[in-house]
Amino acid sequence: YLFTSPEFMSRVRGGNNSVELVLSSEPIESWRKIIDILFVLGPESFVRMKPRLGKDTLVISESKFVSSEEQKDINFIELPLTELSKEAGGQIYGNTIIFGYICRLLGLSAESARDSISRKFAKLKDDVIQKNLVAFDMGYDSLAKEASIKNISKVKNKPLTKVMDGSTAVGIGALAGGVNYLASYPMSPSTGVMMYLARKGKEFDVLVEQAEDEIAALNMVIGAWYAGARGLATTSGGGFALMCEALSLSGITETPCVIHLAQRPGPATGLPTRTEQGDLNLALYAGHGEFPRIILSPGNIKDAALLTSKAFRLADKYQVPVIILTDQYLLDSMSETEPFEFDESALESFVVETKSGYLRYDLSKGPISPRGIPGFGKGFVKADSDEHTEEGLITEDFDVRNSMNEKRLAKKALILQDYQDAQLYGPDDYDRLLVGFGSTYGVLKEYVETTDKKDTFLYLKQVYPLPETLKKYFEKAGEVVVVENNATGQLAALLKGELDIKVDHNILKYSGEPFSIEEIEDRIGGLS
Amino acid sequence: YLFTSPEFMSRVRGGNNSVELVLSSEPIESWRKIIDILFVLGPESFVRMKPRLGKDTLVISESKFVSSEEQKDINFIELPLTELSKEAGGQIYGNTIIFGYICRLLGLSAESARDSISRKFAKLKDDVIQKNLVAFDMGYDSLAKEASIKNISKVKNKPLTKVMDGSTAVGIGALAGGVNYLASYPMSPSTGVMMYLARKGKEFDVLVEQAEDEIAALNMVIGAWYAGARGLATTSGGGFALMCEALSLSGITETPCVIHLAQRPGPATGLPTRTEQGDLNLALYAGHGEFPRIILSPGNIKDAALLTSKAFRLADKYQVPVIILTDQYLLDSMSETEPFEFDESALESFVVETKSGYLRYDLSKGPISPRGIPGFGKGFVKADSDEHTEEGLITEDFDVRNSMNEKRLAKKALILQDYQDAQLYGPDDYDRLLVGFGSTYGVLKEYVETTDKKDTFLYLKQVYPLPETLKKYFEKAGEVVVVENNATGQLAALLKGELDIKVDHNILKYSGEPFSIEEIEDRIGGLS
Amino acid sequence: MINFEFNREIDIAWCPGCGNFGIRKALQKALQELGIEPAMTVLTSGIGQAAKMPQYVDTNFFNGLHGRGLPLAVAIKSVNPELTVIAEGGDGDMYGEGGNHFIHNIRRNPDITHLVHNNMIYGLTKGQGSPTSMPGLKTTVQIDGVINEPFNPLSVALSLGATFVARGFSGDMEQLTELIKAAITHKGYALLDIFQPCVSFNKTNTFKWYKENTYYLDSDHDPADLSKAFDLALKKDKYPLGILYKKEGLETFEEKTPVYRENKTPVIKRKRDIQRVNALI
Amino acid sequence: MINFEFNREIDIAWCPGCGNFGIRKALQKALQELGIEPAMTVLTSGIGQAAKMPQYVDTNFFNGLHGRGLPLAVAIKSVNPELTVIAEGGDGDMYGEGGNHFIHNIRRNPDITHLVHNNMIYGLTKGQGSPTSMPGLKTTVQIDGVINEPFNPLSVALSLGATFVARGFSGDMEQLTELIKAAITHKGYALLDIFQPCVSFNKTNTFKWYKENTYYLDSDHDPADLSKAFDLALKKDKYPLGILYKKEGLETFEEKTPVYRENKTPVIKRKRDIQRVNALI
Ligand SMILES: Cc1ncc(C[n+]2csc(CCOP(=O)(O)OP(=O)(O)O)c2C)c(N)n1
Ligand SMILES: Cc1ncc(C[n+]2csc(CCOP(=O)(O)OP(=O)(O)O)c2C)c(N)n1
Ligand code: SF4
Ligand code: SF4
Ligand SMILES: [Mg+2]
Ligand SMILES: [Mg+2]
Repeated sequence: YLFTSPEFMSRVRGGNNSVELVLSSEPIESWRKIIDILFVLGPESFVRMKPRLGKDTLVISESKFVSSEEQKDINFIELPLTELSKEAGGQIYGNTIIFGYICRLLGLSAESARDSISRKFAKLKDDVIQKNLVAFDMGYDSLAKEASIKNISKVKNKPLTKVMDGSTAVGIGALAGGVNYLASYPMSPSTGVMMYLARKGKEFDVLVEQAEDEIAALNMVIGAWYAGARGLATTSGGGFALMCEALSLSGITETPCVIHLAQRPGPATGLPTRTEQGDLNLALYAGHGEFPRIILSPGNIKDAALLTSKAFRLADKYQVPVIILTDQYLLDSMSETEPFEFDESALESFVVETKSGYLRYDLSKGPISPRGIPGFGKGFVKADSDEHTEEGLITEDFDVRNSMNEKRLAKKALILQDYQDAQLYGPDDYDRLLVGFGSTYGVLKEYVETTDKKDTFLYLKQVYPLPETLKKYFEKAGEVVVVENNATGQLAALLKGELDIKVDHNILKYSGEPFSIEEIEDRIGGLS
Repeated sequence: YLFTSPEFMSRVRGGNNSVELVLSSEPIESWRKIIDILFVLGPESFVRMKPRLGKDTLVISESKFVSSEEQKDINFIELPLTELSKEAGGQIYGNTIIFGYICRLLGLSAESARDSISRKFAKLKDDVIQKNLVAFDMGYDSLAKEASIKNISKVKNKPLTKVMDGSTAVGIGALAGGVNYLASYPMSPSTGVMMYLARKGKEFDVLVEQAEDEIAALNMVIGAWYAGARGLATTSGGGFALMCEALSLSGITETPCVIHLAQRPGPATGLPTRTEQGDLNLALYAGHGEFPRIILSPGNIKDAALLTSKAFRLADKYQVPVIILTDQYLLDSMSETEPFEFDESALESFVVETKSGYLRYDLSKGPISPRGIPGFGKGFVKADSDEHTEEGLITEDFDVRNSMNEKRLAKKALILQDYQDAQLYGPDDYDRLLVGFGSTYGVLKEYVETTDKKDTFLYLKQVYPLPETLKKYFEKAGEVVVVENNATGQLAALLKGELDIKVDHNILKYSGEPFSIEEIEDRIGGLS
Repeated sequence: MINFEFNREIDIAWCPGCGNFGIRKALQKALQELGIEPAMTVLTSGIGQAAKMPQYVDTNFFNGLHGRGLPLAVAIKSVNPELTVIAEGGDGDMYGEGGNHFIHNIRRNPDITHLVHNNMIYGLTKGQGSPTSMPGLKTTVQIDGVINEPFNPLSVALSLGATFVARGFSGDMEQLTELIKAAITHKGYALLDIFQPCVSFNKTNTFKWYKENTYYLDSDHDPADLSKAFDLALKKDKYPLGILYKKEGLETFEEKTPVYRENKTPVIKRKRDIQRVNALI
Repeated sequence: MINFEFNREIDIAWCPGCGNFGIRKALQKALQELGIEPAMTVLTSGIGQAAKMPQYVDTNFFNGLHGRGLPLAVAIKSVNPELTVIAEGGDGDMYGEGGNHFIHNIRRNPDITHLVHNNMIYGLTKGQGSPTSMPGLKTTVQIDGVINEPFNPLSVALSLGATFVARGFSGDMEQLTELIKAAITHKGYALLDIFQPCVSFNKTNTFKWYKENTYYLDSDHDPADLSKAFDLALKKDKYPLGILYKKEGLETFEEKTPVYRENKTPVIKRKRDIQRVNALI
């Protein structure tokens, strides 16, 4: 099983970047700090990665990147990559050399690896393939000359899903939710979803348009929904901040919309290529005035796909904005995951054919007035950002205002009937309840599965609205620990505000890095 | 003492508009529902105002606006205004006729009233003055023919401040806070402040510029502060929603800014000319990422002036965004108020002269790094929306990130030392504590001063951040009642979240109207 | 009764004498004369006096946020090209707050009609300077008069390759009706800037002023000549009324965009095959 | 060492071979040659590769939000006209996200310099189409190629009355330095759009492409001729380098705005008299 998580600087070339690759006999979705085998490929990288060395870490590099002084205290193996690359035809072959090296290390068959190289580069010129194969051999063979690595056990598992990153999962989920329109403005780390749907656009009938700015993007998405499409806007905190007014437009006009909010550390530009869960409050309270919304917070690849598909159904059904809250760490991490499948449920349309005299904001049908679209039926669909009558015309009648406001706000109760259930991992008779949302899922799940304490993890996939029924999980707990990737404890505040939960400990991190499993172990261990 | 509150529709001419005028022997700042004397000046007005009639209400109008059927159940006096106006020279003289009528009603001297007319129209042509005086007399004399009104008592008070509306008060406060730059985009009900400062601009050295949009407005204000000015942006919910990203810019760059957020009912366009307190959450959580802010919430004319002046000082001192949260009701209401005076304290500048090698984000000085401005000293002032080093250059160093984030967030504790104290009205040994912020001040104060229950009112002038010391007021209370002009109880949620206050009752109103004193009496009365 | 007219009385919030009434009549007449189906028509707008227009025309509409009428229109048209889509609003709405959408949608060339009521003032907010206000105009905010150069929608549209650029006047129903018809029938983005007196707040650019400071382009004018059109657009002594520039044949956004290259069915009418999605996992 | 250069090593985040290096050198040289005081200079920018420029020039700067470099610059200049203010950024930053500020600040005519690195691509976000990308350019988002008409900054600036409109090329240090100097010394808003190859993401508009598709305006060109400048700005076969248009004498924003009409002291240096405020109560 494979899990990878890249870490890179906000620049196009150079800088100190790293990719973490976790291979395991169990499916795995958490980031670890301590590295088993580290390839150091450039100057200064070693200094930056030093905090992540354990006593057994094997460092593979060149003397020019790791000084002989530094080599003393570590398990160091020299791999003359610069030289080998030159031999192989240039720097770009370095990656293939490392690939060969790793294959040998893991005892994988050279043959099947060489096959996959040929397939991967099939579209390129023959000599490119040839050169890559040579490079592969160089890497593969260079290890033979070294002491072989003993403590790597090999297990055969039947493969799971394709290896994919979080962005792809969100993109696939959107397709399963019937997305046929996307308007967005590029912004890390949200752009992967836009790129994915752009690639799939023609095949799956998705109109993908790069907007002139984020304000346009969300207004376009709302316009598309109004006309019967299922639109998606993907953005990050700064772009979302610009969409606040349009979110409120979705609220009062009861035009659905789906927004993918890919978090990164703020404020403002902050750390564009790092991770954080600092925009929960923004998602909760963005937009002026009062109106209901739904916030989903997938923590793994599978949920990124499934919840995104459901987002479209929920938006359509309740005529509210739905926000899919992810972060850089989830989106850029790649892994295989247990198999899953979509059914057609998310594609169900709630649009009605209108009759002449149609009232868009009909109050006689409860909080959800059946939603028509222009050109489908004889009625006219009048959507209004002012307070409006049932027909959709401006009004200043105080009674109508009250009725409309109450109708909109009453949707919250209905939405709760469709709550995307939280999941519990760990023993049922727990002493301590760990709570997380979104991408802390991986480490927290691994932690409860490996600890010998009676610690259980409650994974919130839908952070808003929250049903009263969740309280039962907290009542059973001796102690409540909320873990989140931000500095002010936004989830803890939400739990207190919405469910009156007393949070005993709030484990926070806001450096721009995700929690590592070691850190979680340490910090939870340190509590008692 | 005079208090007036206009109520108008979102259109330029026509519609049903009304002005309420309260005259009292005590200073007064609350809106009442039941009208003593109602002038009905147009068709349909009577129907709209009907809910506001009490058994003693005197209705003065023409038969064409109030049918003889309707006249039966009320105290009706015919005033043939249409006819009289025609006589006087046209419809525009109607107002002066009514003025004359009211003067007679209140037993004011015709002489001094005629004097003030001459003064008011002094700049106009002589015959305009003449016609107005004639019109005045017509109104004054038309009452002589009717039964005189007995139950109006007359008292003489020494005058207080000039009669001014909330917008003027905010504008004057800004001047006392040293405002010398304003960039804003017009939006009701915030535009009054912009107009006021535009009028005073030349005299008081304020550069007033209408921005192309609200995004520009706040970025311009931030730029102005960076360069050493004291800038203000005035806006309403929709415009503020567009400023969310720039708010976050102020947060990370630690560039002060002051925003006047004039609330009106949302979502989206909502009810542009009505009132609400529905944007507290937005003010609290706007902007991506995490950073401190200050939110002031004046409830009367005097505080609108005083707190606005302090906003500039606080922004400069703590290098954070400061939001002055008002609403349409406060801004458009006019009254006299007890005399007050500004001292120079709000003008104190916290800008330092820089030395060569200046570090804008110097960590060695605690959370507040001395702020330089370009051109004042030998240093360079480097402001950066990315996470940055002490100098102000982009960094991705995790330790620096942590230090900078902690430095910014630590300002919250310092800000609390400057807390704008809440005020308590009513008995000290209260059973019930009523809590409000902003413009509910008037009714709640009047309520506790007139009720015979042991009810006391806690007036929050600064809603964020909130100090722990406030808890003492709540601990003494048998019951806590939060009164706010919105539908979801945003202040109640804030009190619970920040101070762990259990709110027993939350009295809400979201029709677009302010609370009337009668309604407050009823609804508080209905609780026990 | 004509189409797009209400079969009941409605309360119109404009001031008596406002130029908007004439524009409303011309719009309804143009739509009626073109035989357009109200159920297949969508008006979008932002906020302002002009932007209230959709409220007073009986058809589908989306009266959105101040400045954001165009993004709505472009999206609606692109997910269902079978609809006739008109974006309408004021000078502040469309050129001020919405300026970025204006310049970038010209580049897209969607097949929509853009009607801008240009009264050179912010009407609904009671008279502040707008992007098109003329230097010197005194307002409640521009106390000493407007100081910035007026925004020139026509020259900007031309400079970005718009293929239909015209100006009308609310005071000439007949010409305005024809211009609206021409704008609607034009394939691609069509800008019609409409001079409109605001009797309440703009005491400079009155009906009389517009009468005296405009003239009609005559048959001598070649609407295919871009350089000439640009010169005309920049004229400040007298403002030309009519079609300054028109070019046929440029592909529209809906024609160019990949989903419609080989398949003209509106995307909202296509079905998603869930099994093909499952194959991606 | 020259002014505006660091007296220590700095880490520049641009790719080797990027056109931004040339622009940086030209900017530093221009500032040095004009003898401008670093302490009295402010660079503002948004976000992007180009927008990182202020980080690499040793002076005052405000590196703000994506698209918002201009509002910062205009405000800074207007509260302290004694400063030299330059707003710098990329084509996406300044013409895309910041488009509305671009068009409306031209109208204001503040006395600032506007430098736009035009690489016809979004560099920092790894290669999506920008407003100036050419039709057909394939990117990670425009899979089948860009379909929208490119944004034309020069023609738009001209159509809104800009009085200094020029284009440079990062590959010609000498001309670029002169153009930057001319832009800085121009009184009023000066736009300098700078062609700049992005070696990582724009494989079409390469150094070679720019070389082959540009030419220098020679002394025959009359920069006072607006119509001619407009025609030049619209040229698509070969792009002219140099000053397309220049007009002297238009009042700047800082000159026109009421607070400076009678008193030239920067507003930040004036004192408020609290007693006069108290008199308002
Ligand atoms: C985001 C936002 N900013 C400001 C406003 C306030 N506002 C409403 S209409 C308007 C301007 C109206 O001017 P224009 O678009 O020219 O229309 P007119 O009323 O003149 O027809 C403004 C500033 C708003 N509703 N929303
Ligand atoms: C509000 C917001 N939207 C999007 C982004 C992401 N973003 C950063 S730079 C950039 C575009 C860069 O392109 P350009 O301005 O042309 O500069 P270049 O990198 O090409 O020099 C984008 C979209 C952002 N930082 N903020
Ligand atoms: S304010 Fe002006 S534009 Fe608005 S309705 Fe009145 S006259 Fe017309
Ligand atoms: S991505 Fe392009 S523009 Fe950015 S530094 Fe690299 S070459 Fe230059
Ligand atoms: Mg207007
Ligand atoms: Mg670029």
